[in-house]
Amino acid sequence: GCKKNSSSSDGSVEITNVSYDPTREFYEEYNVEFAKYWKDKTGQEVTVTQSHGGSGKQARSVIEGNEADVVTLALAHDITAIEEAGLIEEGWINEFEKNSSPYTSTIVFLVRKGNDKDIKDWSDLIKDGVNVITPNPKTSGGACWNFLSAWAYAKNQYNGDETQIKDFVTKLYKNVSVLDSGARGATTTFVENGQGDVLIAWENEAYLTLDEHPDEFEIVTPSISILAEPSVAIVDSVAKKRGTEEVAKEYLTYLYSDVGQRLAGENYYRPTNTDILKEFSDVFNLDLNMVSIDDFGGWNEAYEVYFQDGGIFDQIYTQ
Amino acid sequence: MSIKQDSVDLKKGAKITKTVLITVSLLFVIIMLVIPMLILIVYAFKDGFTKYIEAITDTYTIKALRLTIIATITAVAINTFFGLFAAWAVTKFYFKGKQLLLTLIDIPFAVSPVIAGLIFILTFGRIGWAHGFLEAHDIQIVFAVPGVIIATIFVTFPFISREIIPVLNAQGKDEEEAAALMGASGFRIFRKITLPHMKWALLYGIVLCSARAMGEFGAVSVLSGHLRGKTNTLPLHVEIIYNEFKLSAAFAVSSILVVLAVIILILRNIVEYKAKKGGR
Amino acid sequence: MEYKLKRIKRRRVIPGFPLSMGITLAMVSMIVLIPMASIIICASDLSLQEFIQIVTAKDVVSGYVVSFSCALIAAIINCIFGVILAWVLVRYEFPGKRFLDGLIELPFALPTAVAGISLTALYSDQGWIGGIFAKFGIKIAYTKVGITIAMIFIGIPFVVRAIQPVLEKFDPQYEEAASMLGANGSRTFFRVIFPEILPAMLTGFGLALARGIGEYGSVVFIAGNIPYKTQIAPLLIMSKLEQLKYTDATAIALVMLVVSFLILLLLNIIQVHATKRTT
Amino acid sequence: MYVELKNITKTFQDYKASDNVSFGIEKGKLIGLLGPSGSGKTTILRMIAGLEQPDSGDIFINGERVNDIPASKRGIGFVFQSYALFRYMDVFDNIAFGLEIQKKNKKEIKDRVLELIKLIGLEGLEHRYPNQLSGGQRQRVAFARALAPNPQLLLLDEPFAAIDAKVRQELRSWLKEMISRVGITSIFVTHDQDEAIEVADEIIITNQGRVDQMGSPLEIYKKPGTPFVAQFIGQSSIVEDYSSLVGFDKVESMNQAIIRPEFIRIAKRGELKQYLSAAEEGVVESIAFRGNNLEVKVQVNGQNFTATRSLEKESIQVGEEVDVLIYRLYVFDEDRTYLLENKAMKDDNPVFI
Amino acid sequence: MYVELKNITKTFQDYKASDNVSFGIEKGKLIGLLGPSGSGKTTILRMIAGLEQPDSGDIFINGERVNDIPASKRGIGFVFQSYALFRYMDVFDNIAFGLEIQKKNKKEIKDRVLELIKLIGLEGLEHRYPNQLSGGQRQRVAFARALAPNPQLLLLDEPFAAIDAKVRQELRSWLKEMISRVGITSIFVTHDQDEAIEVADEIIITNQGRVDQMGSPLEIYKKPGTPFVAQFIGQSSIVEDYSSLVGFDKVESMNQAIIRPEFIRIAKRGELKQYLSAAEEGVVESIAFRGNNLEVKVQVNGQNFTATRSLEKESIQVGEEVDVLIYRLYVFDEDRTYLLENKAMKDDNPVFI
Ligand SMILES: Nc1ncnc2c1ncn2[C@@H]1O[C@H](COP(=O)(O)OP(=O)(O)OP(=O)(O)O)[C@@H](O)[C@H]1O
Ligand SMILES: Nc1ncnc2c1ncn2[C@@H]1O[C@H](COP(=O)(O)OP(=O)(O)OP(=O)(O)O)[C@@H](O)[C@H]1O
Ligand SMILES: [Mg+2]
Ligand SMILES: [Mg+2]
Ligand SMILES: O=S(=O)([O-])[O-]
Repeated sequence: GCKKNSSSSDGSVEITNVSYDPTREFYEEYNVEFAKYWKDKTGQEVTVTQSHGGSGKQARSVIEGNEADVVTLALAHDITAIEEAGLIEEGWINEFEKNSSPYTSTIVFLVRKGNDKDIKDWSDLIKDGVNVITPNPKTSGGACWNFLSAWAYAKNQYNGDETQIKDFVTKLYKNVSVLDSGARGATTTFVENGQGDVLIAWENEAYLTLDEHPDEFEIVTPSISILAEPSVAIVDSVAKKRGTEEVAKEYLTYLYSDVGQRLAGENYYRPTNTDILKEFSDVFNLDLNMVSIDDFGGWNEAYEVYFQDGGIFDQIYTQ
Repeated sequence: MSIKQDSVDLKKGAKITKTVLITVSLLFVIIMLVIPMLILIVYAFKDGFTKYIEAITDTYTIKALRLTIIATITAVAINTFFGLFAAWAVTKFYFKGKQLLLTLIDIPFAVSPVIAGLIFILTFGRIGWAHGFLEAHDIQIVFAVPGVIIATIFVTFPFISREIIPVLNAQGKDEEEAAALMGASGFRIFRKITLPHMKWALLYGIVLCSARAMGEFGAVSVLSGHLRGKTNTLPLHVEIIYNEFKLSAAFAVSSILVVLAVIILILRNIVEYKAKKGGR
Repeated sequence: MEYKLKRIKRRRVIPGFPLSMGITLAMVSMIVLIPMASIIICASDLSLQEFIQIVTAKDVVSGYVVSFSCALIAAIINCIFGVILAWVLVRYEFPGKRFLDGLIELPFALPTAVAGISLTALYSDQGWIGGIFAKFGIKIAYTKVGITIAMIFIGIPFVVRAIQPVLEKFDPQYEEAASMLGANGSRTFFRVIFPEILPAMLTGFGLALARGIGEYGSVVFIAGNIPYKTQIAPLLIMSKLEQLKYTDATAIALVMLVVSFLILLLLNIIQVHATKRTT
Repeated sequence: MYVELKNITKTFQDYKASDNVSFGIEKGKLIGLLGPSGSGKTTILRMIAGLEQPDSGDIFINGERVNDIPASKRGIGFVFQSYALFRYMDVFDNIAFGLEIQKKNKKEIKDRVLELIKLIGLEGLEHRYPNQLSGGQRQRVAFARALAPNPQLLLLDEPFAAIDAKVRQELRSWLKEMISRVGITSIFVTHDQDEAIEVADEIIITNQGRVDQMGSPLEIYKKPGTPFVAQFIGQSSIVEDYSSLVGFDKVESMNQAIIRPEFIRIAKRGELKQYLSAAEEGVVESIAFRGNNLEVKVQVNGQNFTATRSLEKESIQVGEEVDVLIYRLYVFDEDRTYLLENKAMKDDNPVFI
Repeated sequence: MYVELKNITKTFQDYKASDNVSFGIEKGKLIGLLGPSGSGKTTILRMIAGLEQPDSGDIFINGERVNDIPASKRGIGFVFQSYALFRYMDVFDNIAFGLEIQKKNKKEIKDRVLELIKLIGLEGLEHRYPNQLSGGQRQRVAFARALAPNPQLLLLDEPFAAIDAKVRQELRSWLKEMISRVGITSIFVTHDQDEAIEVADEIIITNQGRVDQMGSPLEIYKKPGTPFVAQFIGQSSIVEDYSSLVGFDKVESMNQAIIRPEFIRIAKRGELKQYLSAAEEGVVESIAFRGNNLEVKVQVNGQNFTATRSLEKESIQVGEEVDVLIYRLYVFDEDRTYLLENKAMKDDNPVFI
């Protein structure tokens, strides 16, 4: 138990960024860039300690005492949970631009090369004999986005008829053979262990897989998907205690800089800066029809309705 | 003549039983234990030897290895300390509630690693009842190295005492009584009489305890916070690189653990061999 | 009065009782009891009704059932192979025996996550073994069979190491006595040897069972985690935690703890009984 | 009295292992604690040693009350039933252990240990480990180890139990001689009456946690104080209807009698020159060779008696009619015994040839 | 011959546990295999049972060579030294075990077991477990269990070793009686000469893997075939210089002699009415009470002899001068013994009072 004052006199500072699974590669590069930037600006060495895991689990560890200066999680809901625990000040969502989401992503399908089952859209996922891999929304933030995308598609398809939508989603999850606890686990199950015909995945995750295993998989973009907005925030109480507020704030702000935005794009996250997004138009399908979390009444309501114990997700399994 | 035949058949029967049982054992061990290990090695070298070396000499890997070794050594030291005193108390004295105490010592054997992690979060975490005190003294336990060590101690808690207690029980306490009667101090009795008797069991316990401590995943995972280069033990690091799609690197790092495990198991065999020879 | 006091301060011949007992109790309290008490403290926020409601929720019960039934089957299989392995290791000489003996503890030493990953790779329908079974339409990984296999993997050392010393100590006179009475090998085994190793086997069985029920790392990879089918109880605890429902998680954990504790207690009682009968 | 126990009581759970035990032992004596298994012998010994605390009562050694003196300070040597030799020390170190604790110097220790090793006749074996010794040798080492620190009192718990019959015989004489040579007050426990009789100066007989009798072997043999002692010591058979025998009248309240082989003389017809009227007539039931004499079973009026007959005498046959002269017997009730002499032998006028 | 061993040899590692052992046993006899520890008794028994294979030689039971018949098919009952009662079966099940294997029906089994339980006198204890029985009771159960399948031959390895002294005495007679009642050919092992003498019809004496002598107890006692037997059987002391004793001349090549207590008569001065010229003068060295007589050690011309004296005779004191009459002694060389009578007793003219 030694006193932790992170900005020490010798001109170095240390911050901890607790993030979620698919952002590893991105932050690994970003931290290097930011350290350069910070050194130039202040002359101080900054070391960023990374932590990755399922988004919900990561939020929990912060609530339980994992001393993160900043959190960069999969969904606003997880950060709200930290806020409710009193570690982040209210109004964090407006602290940075674009709802504190420096980059976004969406949900796509990853299928095996040749697309034998001829999967083009959500409706193909409920066909008999199609084996779907997606993680469990109760333990994975990414999985929530997956679920909501499917829901959005069905809502559009059945004109909001609740029973039919539910029926659709139920059928879809009946086709799920492995419900991993995290997004990465699901990817491994699909890619390495060869389970399933289609993986519902983060867009960035899908591209990463293509990089790692060229010529083995294809990406299929559905007709409707969701705008996934991973959020970032300063954990005020921790940063205050450790005297890192300034660097933490700068760390997140710099994500919006051109450097940060480009880096996000290179890692297959959609930059929120529209100019830079356009630079990546050959990568991303910019015409994709995307709903947003606001269409579900915001995260708090969506979580309550769909994922809380006894919520719709539970119901489709108890039917 | 028919009698002779009979006896030959019987011997043949015993031989067949022997062959069948040995075959079954070998198959079981190969399928359940050897092949999983083999697969690990195969995957580890899938990307070639240089990649392998790269993976195991990565700074984070080395840091994780260091933490693992620190946690293991601390856990072994503390559990040995505990095991010796507990074994002494339990085997050399009669007292009420001995059975209950033994059961309590055994609890970590039966507790799910997830729960093992959870209990420390609930105790020392921000939501735990001891948090106020820790906060006031600026002590960080969970999501820091102490937490990793405590969790490791917990899951390996019974290993050493459980190895020594039966040996001391079988020995009885006559020799200690004889020595005490001559006025020997507790420490002297322990060093000269009890320790030589249980040293092989103790070593065996230490070996098992280190094996288990090095491999602990579930409990540590719950309270480590996965801080790269800080609270990641080797098994956690394996999970992380596995999740980074570096399958082969993950298995390469796992192979360090396998090598350590194999070294430990070889040690175990040596210990056992010596014990049998020395015990007579 | 003075006399009474003296009697209470009972002298023990071998020195070191207060010290060793003190240290033992202090450490058991610090490392086991107090942290475990946190579970109860946390769960005590719940009323009995709420508690019952949580631990009897359909998905929770199904989690228990999956964990328990798989662990039970795994423990039973481990008993069968554990007895065979212990027997082979004690009674026969053959090349590679020391190697075989040394391997038994491998599951202790291998990190559970690594084990889980390897087993999944091995038993998925693309894997070396899973592939063979897949040809016959049998799925292993992501089914209860897979969960059971992972539990067999982690439980086997408990059973073998419990039985081995008993068999080693077993006086061959009992077998000779049976054979003098005309009994053949299998009869001697089942009627004479088996009852002798039964208590040890039950100990191993109990430990393997308790470990299996609680196992997370090696199982979670190979389990399909489909609610009501392949979702294990520890995963449910995890999932409650993700939702920050600590009381729910602790309630479920408490039930598992009590079960584990009861299993251990039962084992200790069986042991005490068995030693009573034989000494 | 060198060692004295006063009203010692000790209960294990609900079992009274010592029930108001009192006795005193003189300095320099070798005492045998004799009793059947479970009669509380070990418990008494362990309480004297301080290995067990009595529930009530006092123990005095050399006039001092030692109840509150810890075992290690009582200056007592103890030889355990299973010897409890330190397995991981050789003979020398075992014997030296007690001396090292007394912080004697190296030279002194060595001299004393070698002297003891010589005394027990194990020269040359000082660097053997206990498991390389025979039972008898181990016993000797245990004895030497207990003696090394010059205790004032030596306690031995079944010192011969773990040794085989032939060797046991030798060790008994050896131990008796050793103890008398060293001149140390000693108490040893045994459940074997022959052993107690052979070795001890005085015997204390325990029975169900109580002390039934204390006295010299001959005293106890000749005047057993309780029916239990009468039966426990010596070979004996019970006579249900002693008053039907010639020369013995019924004693008030004493319904049974005990008879020993040496109380009976079996004589060929015509062999008996005296006391003929005091003898009964009997038929030989069986004859067995017993080491250096014959054991003869005879039936007299439907009751069976066992007697011995010397090999040197004229042989008798099974079925032969013989004269059976009973010299005496013990009659007893619940807790007393009396020796009854054959009255008819006194009445009968001796006839000399 | 019912059981016959011909030139049996058995080596463990490099140790000859049986060295060219041959003997034959008649049907219905109770044979004692007697010898010191490690002399190969158990090995012989186990080879007969089939639990051990001889390296060479033949074993015949009832005329049939059984070397290749497995233990379970030889129809032999075996009582193990530590009984090896099945700990998890009660008395009834232990005894029934062998019958169940023979696939007898329930009723038959029950009848036979109850009959045996009655025979061994354990009625009412049939549902006790072995650990709830005393040593003697366990021995009886082991005996009944071995007898249950009606074996043709019963082997017992040290049947009394685990039982305490008092009970052992009783069990010996009990077992002898049982075996003669059942009429089964039996061999039992013991290292206790008293036990062999008391129980066996015939004794086989083993020594270092060889059979030294076989014969009835009395024969062996009276005519020991080898020096080993002479020393092993009966209590004896060695006389270095026997030719210096009155009445004994030096026999060619025989340098030492063995003497037994009953070969010696110790008489108070004036007590000896006969053979005075054949007696030596001696001094009483020590007197010890030995159960039912006194053991007296006397010194004669610098040599020590042990003799016994009846309690009924007039008492003598340590230091008293006595007459010592030696009736006879055994002289021996490497492998022969001869009985030598006191010549002077023949020469001396008897004097009757
Ligand atoms: N520590 C103990 N706890 C409970 N009961 C005991 C204990 N020690 C002795 N006893 C009981 O006290 C009684 C007397 O025991 P003790 O050992 O003194 O008998 P003993 O005469 O030495 O018998 P043995 O000849 O069998 O050694 C026995 O019934 C025994 O079971
Ligand atoms: N399985 C074995 N392996 C090696 N040596 C053995 C074995 N069994 C017996 N021996 C040796 O053979 C010799 C004879 O042994 P055996 O058991 O027949 O003696 P015994 O006369 O029965 O002795 P005891 O009275 O001690 O039981 C001993 O020296 C013993 O050490
Ligand atoms: Mg005792
Ligand atoms: Mg033997
Ligand atoms: O990292 S996830 O929360 O998307 O599993």
